Amino acid sequence: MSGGPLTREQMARLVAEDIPAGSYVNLGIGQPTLVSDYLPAERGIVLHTENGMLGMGPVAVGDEVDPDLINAGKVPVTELPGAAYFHHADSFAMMRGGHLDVCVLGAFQVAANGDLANWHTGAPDAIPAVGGAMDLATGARDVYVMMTLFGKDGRPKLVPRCTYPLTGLACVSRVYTDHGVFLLTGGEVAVQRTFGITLAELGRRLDVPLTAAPGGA
Amino acid sequence: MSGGPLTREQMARLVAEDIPAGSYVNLGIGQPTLVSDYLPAERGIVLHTENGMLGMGPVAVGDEVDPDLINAGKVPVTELPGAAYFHHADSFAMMRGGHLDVCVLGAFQVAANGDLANWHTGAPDAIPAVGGAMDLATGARDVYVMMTLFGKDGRPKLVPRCTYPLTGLACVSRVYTDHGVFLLTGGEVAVQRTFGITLAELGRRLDVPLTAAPGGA
Amino acid sequence: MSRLTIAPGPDEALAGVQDGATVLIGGFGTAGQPMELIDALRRTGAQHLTVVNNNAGNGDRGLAALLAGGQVRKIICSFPRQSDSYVFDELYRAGRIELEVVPQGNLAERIRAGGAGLGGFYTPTGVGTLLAEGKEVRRLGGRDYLLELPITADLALVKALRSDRMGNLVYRRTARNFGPIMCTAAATAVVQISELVDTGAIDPEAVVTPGIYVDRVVVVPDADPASTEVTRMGQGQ
Amino acid sequence: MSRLTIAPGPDEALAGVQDGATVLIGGFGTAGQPMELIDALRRTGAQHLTVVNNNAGNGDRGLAALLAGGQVRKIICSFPRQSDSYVFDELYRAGRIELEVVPQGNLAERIRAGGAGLGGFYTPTGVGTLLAEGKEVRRLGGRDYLLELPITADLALVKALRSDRMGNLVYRRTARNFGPIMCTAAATAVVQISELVDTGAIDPEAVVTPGIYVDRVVVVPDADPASTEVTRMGQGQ
Repeated sequence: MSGGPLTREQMARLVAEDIPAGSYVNLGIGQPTLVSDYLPAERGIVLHTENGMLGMGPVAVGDEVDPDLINAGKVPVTELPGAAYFHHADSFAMMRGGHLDVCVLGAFQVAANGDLANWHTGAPDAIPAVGGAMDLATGARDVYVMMTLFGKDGRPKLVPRCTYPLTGLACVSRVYTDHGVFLLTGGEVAVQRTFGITLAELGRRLDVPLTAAPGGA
Repeated sequence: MSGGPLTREQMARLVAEDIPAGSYVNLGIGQPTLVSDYLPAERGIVLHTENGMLGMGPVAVGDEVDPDLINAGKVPVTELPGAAYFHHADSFAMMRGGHLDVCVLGAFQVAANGDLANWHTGAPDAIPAVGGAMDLATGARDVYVMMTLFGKDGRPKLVPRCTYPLTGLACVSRVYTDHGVFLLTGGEVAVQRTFGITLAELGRRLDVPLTAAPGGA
Repeated sequence: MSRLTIAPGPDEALAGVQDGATVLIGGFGTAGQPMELIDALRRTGAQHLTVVNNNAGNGDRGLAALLAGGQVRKIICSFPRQSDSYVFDELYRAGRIELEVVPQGNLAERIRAGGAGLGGFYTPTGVGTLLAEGKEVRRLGGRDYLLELPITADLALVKALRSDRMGNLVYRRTARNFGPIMCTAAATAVVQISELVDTGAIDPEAVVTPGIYVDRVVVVPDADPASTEVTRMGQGQ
Repeated sequence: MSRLTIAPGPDEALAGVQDGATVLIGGFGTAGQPMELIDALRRTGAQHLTVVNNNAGNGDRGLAALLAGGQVRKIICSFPRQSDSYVFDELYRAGRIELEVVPQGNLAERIRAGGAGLGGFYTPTGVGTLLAEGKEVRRLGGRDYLLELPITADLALVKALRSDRMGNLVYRRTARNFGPIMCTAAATAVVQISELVDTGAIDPEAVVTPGIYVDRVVVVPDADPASTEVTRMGQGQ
């Protein structure tokens, strides 16, 4: 147990440490892309971006910026040796076919059974926009979520059942949050680690039955 | 009307003359591949072979023989400028998607409605083997058949209904034979040309109602 | 497929576009976006278009300008909402444009299926979500799938790096994205290229789009710098 | 996918093959046929295999030898009958091997669907024929289609020209054929290559099979001349 809740950089580092060496990984868009800062080359992790590339390197700076080389968040990136380009149908076939070992996504809510809600707030006037979120949630072998455990309104985002529209069913296996890491298996939620909060306190603030993971919490 | 029935080389030449300039064409295997001998470069006809190539050139001779460059009949061929290679799923997507203008196939039987039988004799002890025949019959925009009009037993191969197992339904639009060229439209069989036989004689020997094509026969 | 037409300019490349056409437009963000062809499509004045693109236009140019002109009846895309998709947003909220949102991989696969002559396919993506509404769900091999139908179009507008005189194409980096599949799914595929090379100058092993899929090319030598402006902060998918 | 294993020889490359495995074997005729891997598969002694290949073996070597040894329970292919497919023919007529004949394009598409995570697809090929027996027929958009199901496998044996140390592959001419799709549809893809090159030596625009699909490679520098013997007269599809 650390001293306090994690920063998003600390969460990203934690996620990065748990990704097995040699994995093929998609980091979605936004916050999870921070994970790439903590993946040293010697671990041989290869990044996929769904707009048609394996072997994506760090964000491009200065003269490296090339408008034809962007990630799924449309941020200019770089190319590493051993990269490969392919078209969109091939890229999503790769994803849907279960060839990506891990993807890391943000979330509005994750349910105890692994259901994920991260594409739509459910607000009646919201314009729906899904991008590749459902494809990633459905396709990657392991879906890790990285999010704050509580919303700005203080309500937990790890919930018994999602109230926001779903992205994928029973797809999330690990949830990395500022207050703890949760392992989801067959409807059970095991707390692997906590940060600045006790397991008992977590149990009171979440509406989800928790167990302590073996060797954890 | 010519003097006698056509040789297969003459049939091949006739087919070649009817293929529009600039067409993408598949010549199947066996006899129809003779058609390529009568396609001069200036007509800009591009040959497809379903084992993954556009821009196929003539049969390879001598030092040109490369075991990695063969056609669908497994005969060594050559590569023309502007060729492209692709894998089998892409090759058959090209075919099935209706992108080939013409394919030329052999046949056991063609029915008046354009049904094609060319893959299976129906003999009970025959080992079924279909290859790409059904894909070609179904996928190409125009299916031309090139065959002798009568079998070795004298029975016509242009028939009211196929008795051999079908390859594709209502797919053949033209039938090139040693005795005549037939245009198939909506169940009607129009004789475009005859060779060494009169239209009346053809009418007696075939069990299919014939009309004379406008400007033909 | 007819032989390749090499059009003198984008306007000539778009000759014959009809009202009511379905148009596939390549690009993911600005990468691979055929900006000059989209502008030419706008200039045709064609109305009641259905547009298929990953997004629904950014800022005021390109697809956004086409939308602003009221030429688009319906858009099929995966991610319409972006920080600067205000043209689309306003039309949508005013009920002046129809929207079909499709998960990005299903969208790509539907376009591929259209080009490949398939009648449909079963995908696991979207099962149990709002986007499954109205779609057939089927259990196959112990897993639930949705039936998705092919997308075909009258026209595809695509940007590639280079073409030879037979229409064989190569692309550049992630600008490849939807281009190759869109070329296969349209009755007429129009491609803007940076460079036209002689037939034989492209390695047959490295051709990405074989010329059979390409009807017209037009050389647009150097893109307007503003059209290649990229977002440095990102703005969603 | 694990990181690439570079096996010292074909036998090591096939470590762990189980009885009852489904094995995709690349090649169209001898082009792209992974002869040394097939021989190594035979030497594993694995039994009750299901083999997916375009053909059913020629002559006495390679796949024919695997069949002759009684190791194959079932073969899924498009064109078993050839002038020199006597090993298969005899087994088949003796009822000692099961045969599933699939039109070549449906076979390729089923393998692609397996690799792409689809539950099935509707194809027009085969409608109204003997090969439609037992298959669902469905009318979509005014045309009849057959439902075809994906093929996945435990193992793929493929021949490519070159790999880098991440498993990115390029092929050679029509030897590409089934290789790229087979690599995507197997739990373990084993590829024999003529040459291993450093990572970075293959142009990222020209990679045909990205390394994510490749588990093991083995360098087989020069093929046995007899294995590259080609038929000059042709022998069917």
